Amino acid sequence: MPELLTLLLVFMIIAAILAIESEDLTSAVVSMGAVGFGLSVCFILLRAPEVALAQIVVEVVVLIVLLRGIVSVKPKTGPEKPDRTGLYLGVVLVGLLLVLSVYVAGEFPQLGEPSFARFPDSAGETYLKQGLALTGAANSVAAVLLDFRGLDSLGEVAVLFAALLGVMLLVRKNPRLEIKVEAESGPNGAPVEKGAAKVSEGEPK
Amino acid sequence: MIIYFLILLLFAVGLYGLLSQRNLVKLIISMSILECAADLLLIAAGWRANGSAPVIAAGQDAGQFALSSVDPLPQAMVLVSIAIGLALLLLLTAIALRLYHEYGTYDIGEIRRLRG
Amino acid sequence: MSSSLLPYFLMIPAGLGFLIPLLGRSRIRPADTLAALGTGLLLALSLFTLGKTGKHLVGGWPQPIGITLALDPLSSLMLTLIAGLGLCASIFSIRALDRHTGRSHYYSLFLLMIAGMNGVALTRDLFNLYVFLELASISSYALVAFSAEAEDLEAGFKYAILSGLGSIFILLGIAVVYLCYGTVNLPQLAERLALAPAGELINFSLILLLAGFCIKAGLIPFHFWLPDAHPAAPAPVSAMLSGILIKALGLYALARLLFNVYDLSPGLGRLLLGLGALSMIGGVLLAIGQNDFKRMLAYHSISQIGYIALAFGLGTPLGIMAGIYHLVNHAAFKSLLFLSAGAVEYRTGTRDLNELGGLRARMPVTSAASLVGSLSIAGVPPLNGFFSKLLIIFACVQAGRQGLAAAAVIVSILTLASFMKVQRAAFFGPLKDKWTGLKEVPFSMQLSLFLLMAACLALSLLVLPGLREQFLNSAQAVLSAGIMPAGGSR
Amino acid sequence: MKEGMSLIVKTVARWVVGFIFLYGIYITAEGHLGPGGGFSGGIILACSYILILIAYGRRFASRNLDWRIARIMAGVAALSFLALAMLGMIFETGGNAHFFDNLIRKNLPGTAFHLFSGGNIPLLNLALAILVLASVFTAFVLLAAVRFWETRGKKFFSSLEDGP
Repeated sequence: MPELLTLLLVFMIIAAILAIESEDLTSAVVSMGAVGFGLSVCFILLRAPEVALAQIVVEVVVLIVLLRGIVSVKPKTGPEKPDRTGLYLGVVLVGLLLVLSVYVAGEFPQLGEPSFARFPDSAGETYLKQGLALTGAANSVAAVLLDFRGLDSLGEVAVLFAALLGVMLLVRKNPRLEIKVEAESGPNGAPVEKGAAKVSEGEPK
Repeated sequence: MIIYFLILLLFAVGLYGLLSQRNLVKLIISMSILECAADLLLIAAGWRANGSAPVIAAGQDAGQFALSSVDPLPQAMVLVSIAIGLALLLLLTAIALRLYHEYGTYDIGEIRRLRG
Repeated sequence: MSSSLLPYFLMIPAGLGFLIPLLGRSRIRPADTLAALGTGLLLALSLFTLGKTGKHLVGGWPQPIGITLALDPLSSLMLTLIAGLGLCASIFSIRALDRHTGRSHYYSLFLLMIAGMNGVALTRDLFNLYVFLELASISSYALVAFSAEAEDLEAGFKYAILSGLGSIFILLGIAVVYLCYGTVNLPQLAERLALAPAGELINFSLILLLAGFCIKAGLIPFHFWLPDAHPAAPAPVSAMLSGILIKALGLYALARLLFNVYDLSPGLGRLLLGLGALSMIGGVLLAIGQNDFKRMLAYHSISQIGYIALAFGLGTPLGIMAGIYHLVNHAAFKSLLFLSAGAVEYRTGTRDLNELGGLRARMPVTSAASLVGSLSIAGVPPLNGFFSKLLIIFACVQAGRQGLAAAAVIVSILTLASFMKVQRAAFFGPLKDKWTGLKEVPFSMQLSLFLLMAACLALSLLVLPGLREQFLNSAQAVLSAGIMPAGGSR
Repeated sequence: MKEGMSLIVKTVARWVVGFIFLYGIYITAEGHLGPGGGFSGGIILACSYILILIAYGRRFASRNLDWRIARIMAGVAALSFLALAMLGMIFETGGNAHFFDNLIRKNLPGTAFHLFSGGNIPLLNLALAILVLASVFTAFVLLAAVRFWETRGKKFFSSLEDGP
């Protein structure tokens, strides 16, 4: 089992590198999808079918949104010069993180011995032992998500709602009620927001 | 052990992408890779070797189930974090699209007017 | 105490946030009214709970199983600040958004942001803290880009990416914590941390959490998003961001973790001290050269956050108390300054200090507000900023760090110089011809400026012994009491 | 009829979409009994709408699937999620009043492993599913429509500029 997981992780890392380094945006997005699907398979191997399902459907939606929304606008990135400072900062930070993780690697607990089993009176044990009796839900994850830790789900609902509101705010065509004067065009001759609000008067009541 | 290290490596790849790339879409992709790594670490923390999924079957003894199942708590947390990741991605996509319409490019180097 | 009151701090803003987009447009402008009423109600509730303690078991589940909301003097102080600033900002928004569309969505996001911050202030669960932190952050990303113009979108994207990186660090930190200790309940985690042998993994998780919260707080090596995000946001939002968001999500959460869970070690204290001193000095140096009013204020936010982090890093009771006091004061005067900058922008349409001049003659209230804020942030005696800075300097001296005390004095003088420049450039001096037709801002904006000015004056009373013991010392006791008690009442 | 994709895609989509929809409902409704739940179910439901949208083109979709209604649905679902969570605060008093109290289960326990068990967990799942369906669908429609920003008339985006 850990061997399979290792293989999958190596696959995911390669896909991630491809997603980040590929010149073509479409293949970058598809490689990202590969990472997501690999993750979903990892979840299945780690006995988390519910999370695997959520991950796979989210990955599908993300792929569709990115491909339909972003990549269809402009299929290719131009020849990019890498951002020097960012590159160095990235290399330094990544190096730091890797050094740190090598440093602490010896202390990571054994894979397959869940942390809740190592400590007495952990919450996870209670969820498993009494989840059905206390909440009536056979699926412990649903019991945790919506009953024991329902506040997390409220936060989740609010976050999704906030994201929806944010998307609606950001794609509105006329953010201001005034008549705009300047009509400049952006670089590459892309049209910049042409008919900005011909609402007759600037002052609403 | 090697698994945890590889997860951190995946995280490092995402971090590298986030800091070195200048394309808005690549930044969004890096963000989502970072989230993948964090989620996987959480799920791995709750895995029990040869464990079962945390769904009790009819007639199964609860005590027996608690000894053989994986931890449901990280799974619940990862579900929430997946939802949050989706929300963040939708918002970032909306901003990136609008930026494309303003500047005609996804390259942050070309559109950067503000400098912190 | 009345612990069943606590969920209302989440229910009221979240419920109104969900409700407002459903309402139509009518003469009474339901969005504005409901937002002001809701934040007013929250303020009343939080004033009622000020200084009290209580606990609410969500779902009725005992401590490690369910999520606990807990009130102590520190979190009630944060709740009061959030609600107070929320009220002022929502009153200010009524007219400040005159020229924008999408008002109801704005108010809804604003209330969801408040709900998120309230959740962060109340929760006793690490993962729940992350969820509410993300709620507040995601709402604020959308609010920063609210005007949806090129620069705002760019600032919003930058903010979302960098702050999102902070959130991911926090999530990874939580994952490492869970991997080692099998719990996300803060009291239980504190207990297990105290029992477990000190290892490198604790430090690893701590580094991740520290990096994440420092990004949220905008401390200096992690500050890149802040000077872009604050000017881009509408004035009430930047007042909220600078006044409370970076503190509730950054410093408050960090202080909670460091003091009450990880039991602040001297090394950690030094790290916080160093970050604080760096931000304090660097922020003010970066601020001096700025000509954009709000951008300059944003850099000053970094500097003042540095003061607070420095005071917390001292770790002494006096230091913590001074830090909390400065946190409260900074919320009042920085949001006053941002709102007056917003008022100037509302009438003149510009934030460039070189274009302004002599506004005092035409906008007396705004200019008085900005003067009060400037004197307060610079630490001029009768105002609140003076007392908290003085306490911070005392604390530095008491802890045997005279160098830092001197640095704090010098930064204070530089702040004064910087704000004198603003006053001279924008409000005093001859009135430019361009601005002769200018009028004072509408009444609702004046009202919130008045409220905050009164707060700036009144908060200096907190230094009096009786009030100090009731509000500040009790809040400081929460942090200096060390790790939080586990278990708890059922 | 040049809208959307080819006839084959449309036909297949018409057949498949019902199954996807049913599967989404199944995943949502059985969320407390097996792997699944409101979030996954909601996204599957949203996917069925997105499939129609992609296969039949935006004109058909804007006639038959109005995202403005979806937006209201999202608000109502979020409110009802909160209302379900508040039940315990409203109908219990004193020390018994708990946020997220599973009041329905206390009064109607149901039988374990049946659909009617778990009290308000299935109801919360349903509200979550509707919210996710509505918000993902709306966000997708809007994000995909930004491409037609210049050509698409005022009508489509104007309702975003204030409340419905």
